[in-house]
Amino acid sequence: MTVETGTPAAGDARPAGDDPELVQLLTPEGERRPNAEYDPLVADVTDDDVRGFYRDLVLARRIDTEAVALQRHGELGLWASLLGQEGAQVGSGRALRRQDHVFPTYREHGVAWCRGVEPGLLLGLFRGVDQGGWDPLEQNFHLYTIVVGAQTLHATGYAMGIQRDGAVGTGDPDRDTAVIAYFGDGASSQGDVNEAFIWAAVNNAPVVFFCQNNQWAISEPLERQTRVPLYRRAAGFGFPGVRVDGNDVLACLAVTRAALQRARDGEGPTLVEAYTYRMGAHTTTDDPTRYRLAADLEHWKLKDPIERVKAYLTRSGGADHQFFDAVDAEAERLADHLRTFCRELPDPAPTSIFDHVYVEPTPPLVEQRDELAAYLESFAAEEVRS
Amino acid sequence: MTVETGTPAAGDARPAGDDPELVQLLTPEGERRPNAEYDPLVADVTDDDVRGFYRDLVLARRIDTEAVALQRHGELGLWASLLGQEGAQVGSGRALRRQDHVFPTYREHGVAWCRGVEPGLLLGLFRGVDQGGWDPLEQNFHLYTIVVGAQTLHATGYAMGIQRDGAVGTGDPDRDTAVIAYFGDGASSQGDVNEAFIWAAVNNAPVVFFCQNNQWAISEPLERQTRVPLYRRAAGFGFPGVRVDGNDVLACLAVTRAALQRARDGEGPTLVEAYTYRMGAHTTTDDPTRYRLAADLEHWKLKDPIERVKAYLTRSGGADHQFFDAVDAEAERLADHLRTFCRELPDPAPTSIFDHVYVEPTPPLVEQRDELAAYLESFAAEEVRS
Amino acid sequence: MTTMALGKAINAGLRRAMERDAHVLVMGEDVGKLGGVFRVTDGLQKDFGEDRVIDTPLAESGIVGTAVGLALRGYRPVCEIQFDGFIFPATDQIISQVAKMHFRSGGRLRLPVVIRVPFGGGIGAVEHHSESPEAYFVHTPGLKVVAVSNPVDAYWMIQQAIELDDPVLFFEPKRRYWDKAEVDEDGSADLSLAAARVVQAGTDATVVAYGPMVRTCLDAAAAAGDESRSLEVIDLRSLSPLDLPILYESVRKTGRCIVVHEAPRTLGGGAEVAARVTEECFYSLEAPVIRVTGFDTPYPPARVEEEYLPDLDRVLDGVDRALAY
Amino acid sequence: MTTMALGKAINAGLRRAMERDAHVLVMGEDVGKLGGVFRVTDGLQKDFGEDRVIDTPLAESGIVGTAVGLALRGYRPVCEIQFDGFIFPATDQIISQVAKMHFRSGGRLRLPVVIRVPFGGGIGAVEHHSESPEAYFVHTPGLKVVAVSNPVDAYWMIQQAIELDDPVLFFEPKRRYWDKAEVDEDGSADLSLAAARVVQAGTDATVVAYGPMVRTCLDAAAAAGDESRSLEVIDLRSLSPLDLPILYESVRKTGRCIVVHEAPRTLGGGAEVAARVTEECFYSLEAPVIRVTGFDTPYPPARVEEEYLPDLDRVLDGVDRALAY
Ligand SMILES: Cc1ncc(C[n+]2csc(CCOP(=O)(O)OP(=O)(O)O)c2C)c(N)n1
Ligand SMILES: Cc1ncc(C[n+]2csc(CCOP(=O)(O)OP(=O)(O)O)c2C)c(N)n1
Ligand SMILES: [Mg+2]
Ligand SMILES: [Mg+2]
Repeated sequence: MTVETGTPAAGDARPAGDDPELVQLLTPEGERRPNAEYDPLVADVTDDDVRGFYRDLVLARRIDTEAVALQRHGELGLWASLLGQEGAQVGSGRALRRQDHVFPTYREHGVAWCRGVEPGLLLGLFRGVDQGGWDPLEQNFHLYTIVVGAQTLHATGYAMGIQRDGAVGTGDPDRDTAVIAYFGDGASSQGDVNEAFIWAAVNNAPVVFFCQNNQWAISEPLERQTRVPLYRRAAGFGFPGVRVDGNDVLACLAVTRAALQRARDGEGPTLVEAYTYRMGAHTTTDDPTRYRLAADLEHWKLKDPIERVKAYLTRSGGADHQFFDAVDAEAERLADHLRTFCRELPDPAPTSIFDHVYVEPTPPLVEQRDELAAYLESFAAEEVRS
Repeated sequence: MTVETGTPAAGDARPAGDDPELVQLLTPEGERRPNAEYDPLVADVTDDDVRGFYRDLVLARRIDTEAVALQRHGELGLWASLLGQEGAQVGSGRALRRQDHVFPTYREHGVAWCRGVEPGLLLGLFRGVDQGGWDPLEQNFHLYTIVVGAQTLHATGYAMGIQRDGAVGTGDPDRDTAVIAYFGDGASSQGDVNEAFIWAAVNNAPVVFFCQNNQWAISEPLERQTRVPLYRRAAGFGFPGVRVDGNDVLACLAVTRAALQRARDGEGPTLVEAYTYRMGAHTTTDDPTRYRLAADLEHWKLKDPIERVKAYLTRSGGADHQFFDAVDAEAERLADHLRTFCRELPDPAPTSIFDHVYVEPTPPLVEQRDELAAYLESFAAEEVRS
Repeated sequence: MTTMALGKAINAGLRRAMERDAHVLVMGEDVGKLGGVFRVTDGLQKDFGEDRVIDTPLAESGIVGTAVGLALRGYRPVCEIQFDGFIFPATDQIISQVAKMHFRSGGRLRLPVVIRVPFGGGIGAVEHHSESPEAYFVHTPGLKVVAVSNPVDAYWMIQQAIELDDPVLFFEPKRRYWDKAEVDEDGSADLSLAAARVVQAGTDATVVAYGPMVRTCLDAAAAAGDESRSLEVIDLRSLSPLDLPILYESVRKTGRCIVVHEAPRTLGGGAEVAARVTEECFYSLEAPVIRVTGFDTPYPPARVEEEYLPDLDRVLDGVDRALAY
Repeated sequence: MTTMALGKAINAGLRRAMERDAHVLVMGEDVGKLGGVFRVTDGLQKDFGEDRVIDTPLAESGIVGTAVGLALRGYRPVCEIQFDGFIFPATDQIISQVAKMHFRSGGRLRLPVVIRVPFGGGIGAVEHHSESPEAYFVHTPGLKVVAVSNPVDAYWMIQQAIELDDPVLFFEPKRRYWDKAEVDEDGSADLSLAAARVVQAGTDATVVAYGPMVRTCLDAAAAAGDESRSLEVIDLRSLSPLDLPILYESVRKTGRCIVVHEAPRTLGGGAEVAARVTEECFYSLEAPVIRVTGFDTPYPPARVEEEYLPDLDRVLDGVDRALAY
């Protein structure tokens, strides 16, 4: 029994060595590469800003490595590492305005950082003390969504709400608002994601679909989801798609800025495919040696999103040893903070199970809560007796 | 409160007056229009074949009008009319080989006809005596699927089975097999349909997605589903899409033949958008005057799929009065047959409810069946007594 | 007082809610110009515009999923699912997202989303148009589930559902859309959304129903009355949460309980009523709770649906069985 | 005899079925090289190739929907849903297509599709990874639903499920994947797929469970035995259809019934057991059927799941309540 697979209808899903369609502003060697279309979008970026991005990148990675360590020490049940994807997350995260709204997956710790979410709060879900401990309305950063793809529809609906609020296309930079929906290469196969494309296109909704194509959906390589580049999907739905070097924080900033501005201006959705690589395991329970080659990792290490910014800053004289050391030190302090924060995250009270199922507790639930409370009481009583 | 809709990202979803991308071989006036790409695909078509298509078109329409009449007379609970879509259905239906497999919606009466399904059996579902009275394995014509879009995944899975059977790309015209999935413009918005595109693309499955874009999903015009032509959707998934004049039986034949052959050759899926118009109501319970203009209908009447074949045959001398009269007479006989067949369709026995829930009846179901039987018995007994 | 059919009463209730709060939206397939296949949203788009009455693309997951986003932005979307059988593509959004958002956000987020579902059989429809999927949602914590049975409730309950900050599955008995009653639009709701109602007092047995079966059970009670059997008929109205005290009180009085629904028997709503009533009224029950329901088969072709669906006679048969114990 | 963990036993059973019939396929997310996140399909792709062990795109509706097509072409697909909480995107295909195909075709089409679902909690997972969605499918006519509790059953039941021409939802207790037992691979199944089993005989009360709760109940029975209470423990194995006679027989003997599951109480499997047992054993019951279950809340964060889930003590508490009646 053999399967006729024939020739795929179109080209490969991955960019070729020097793909002109891949937007890149900083080479892996830290060289600034001119780009007529996107240079204007980062013309305002000063060395100070780049230092800021560098700091973001390093701190995002440090949050991540610390969380992995906390998982290894049994403080977290699980962690989904962003290792390798810092450039995509910081670049897009720093493109956002205060009023923009973010719908993340479970891996957007770097975006959360850019939004100003207390990093310790990201741990709650993975420690098992809550299902998202931050207030999504405070930093306009929604809860993590684990059901792959579901959040893209929420983002699109939210964007439709923005339209109805008249907060699009007014020209007022503090009023016009965009939404960004994060998702992965694997998620691109879900019906929900494609329905989100349709809704966004038909309604011309102010939403940016930001796909971090890290080339893996757990153990499945990109080819199990698509035979052609993901950014091209957008054209078939009637809006632009663009592929950016996801390990290039500057290019991600530029491309996302452009997409968000289109959205805020009332020009509708954009799909951004940030081409990157998941350097770590899918999550801390995953064992990638079962399905991929170490050589791949080596190849991608050379494209590290942090190293290239460091090289750029060094090369341009935008930063010196002292700066890099200071960032490293800050990273260590952040790690300390995370450790403490994590260990101090309070365990939920048993009867908290019954809180917030509904806005007002229903009588049957109150009954069940009382049942549990009495039951737990009975042990306490027994313990006192014995 | 106003909604900023801005400019749609790309062109209109409908073809312009003389769209070069719309494949047309027969003009509404019945003139043969040359087409370098598709002429070879119908080079073998004789006048006899065209007369055959004419007959198919007329008989398909006659089945439909008779079914509408039967519904009006209370013999059917509902009917979904194919009026206006005969060209798309006969053109694609006649492109199929014996071994090809069809996954229809609820409106593919013309395709059923081409496959040789007893037309009377199509009425059972709408009369409420069954949920599809034909044997899908006999004519390779699956049951009607009412849940919009669901069948596209079935078709794709079936096509993957064909691949595993090695019945693709062998070069043996009796062995190589394709699947065709029918669906509508509205269905293109369903997650399932887009997932089917993904599965088909990734597996290079031998399936043709045949979208009859009749411009309406019940009351919703095409613009509520897409801002760009539907056939372009395919490219984003990595396979070709083509738009054909759905009222041109010859063009539909050519385009579908090409697509099916690609599939059988192991070249993978194709999306065919047959651009047509739903001339009737969505179903017999629908009232289209609530949402569309009579003028539209008038416009589309000029593009009637039957008239243009008649004009062609007349013009070319391929058929005369006698032929047309004979077909009309045959149509009347078919209508008679349908009427009789319909009225003779047996009502299901009450306890047939319990048949075929499982391959073997389960004990709890047998109990329920006995319960119903005994209960019905009790009435019979009472009636006898009284 | 206005004489209103049930479908029209929902329309009037929607209109009231939309007038009261500009954040109330109506969305779904064909809800605009067509006014929905049952005309429940008739005229709303004309009066409130295309931004508030939204003809959506044809995909139920998309309808509910974007409603989630709209609700997060402060809107109060009322989604229409065209027919019961087409709610299933939206299951994931309903069960994993809508039902859990308030809980998983620690109460920070609220999702005032109403999902209207015309449900049930008896209208001679083709497959997938006569389903009774309510039990799936009753089993799902975080959702409220109601079913209306008459125009007056329909008018008030749709408004109450929209006002609620919890998500509500709102089941409408499609075969009763044309049932008429007097509705006092200037009055106010006489019951909370979660309350059951004794629609007919009686002493010999308690008949529990909701949605389309309430009328059937009232008819049965009338017929039983002719044979001097006094049936108490309870309209559950809310399936989640259940208004249990009213059930317990009735069954403690009558000692017998018959629960009626169109949905398949196994794990249909009647199973929960039976389990709870037995738990709480064990010593009062003279007979086990009798379930008169659809059978455990797919919904059958229309020509045999009368045999599938509980009707007056089958309800009375259930009553007989309960009384014969 | 081979000592096998439950997960490994399913792997071995799959392997046997694939060896026996070249039309048996395995499909799902990460079932290939990775062998599934629980390694249940470990090594199968290596031995049977990529055509028979298919890493699918990431979409559950697609997995089940294409499995339908493959089954129509004569294949016998075994789909893996990676976690319980991710079955919901496939609901429409399962409920409206898989469950109904045989029925609506008048018996002409058969759909031998198995859908494997690792289910239940107790493993400290994040949200959507500890759900118990079985009741949704038990309420759906046309599906068979089974839940395995131990390696021996796992080995045989997966093979029986694959051999069956009906679609089967196959629930695997993920927290018991590492439970070990001796499996005689050369033997044969001692029970049909639809049969329940008395896993421990007893006289004072009947404890009914399935999947992960069977071991919990056996532990409870052992603890109760120490206090000289004799519990009869029944492993349902099949949730649809239920093997009712074995339940009735037991309850008629013991007069008391406790039903245990992780799923929320309202309309969880226990509701049906309670309703049926009460219908059929009304005069034998000394107490109402007691349900020891998950609460009617979304599955809570891991740090509080022990309080949510029934455990030995809560089962014994249920037994106490039944005996105290
Ligand atoms: C609906 C659904 N199915 C399956 C899963 C299990 N799962 C979690 S992450 C994942 C892979 C996601 O891949 P991708 O979208 O590329 O995102 P990445 O993890 O690479 O960031 C899978 C299959 C899930 N969370 N949700
Ligand atoms: C999943 C689902 N949702 C809703 C419906 C109700 N419905 C039946 S046909 C239809 C419109 C379909 O439009 P289209 O796909 O364009 O096909 P057409 O009827 O025009 O042939 C709708 C909304 C359905 N059958 N299935
Ligand atoms: Mg990925
Ligand atoms: Mg259409």
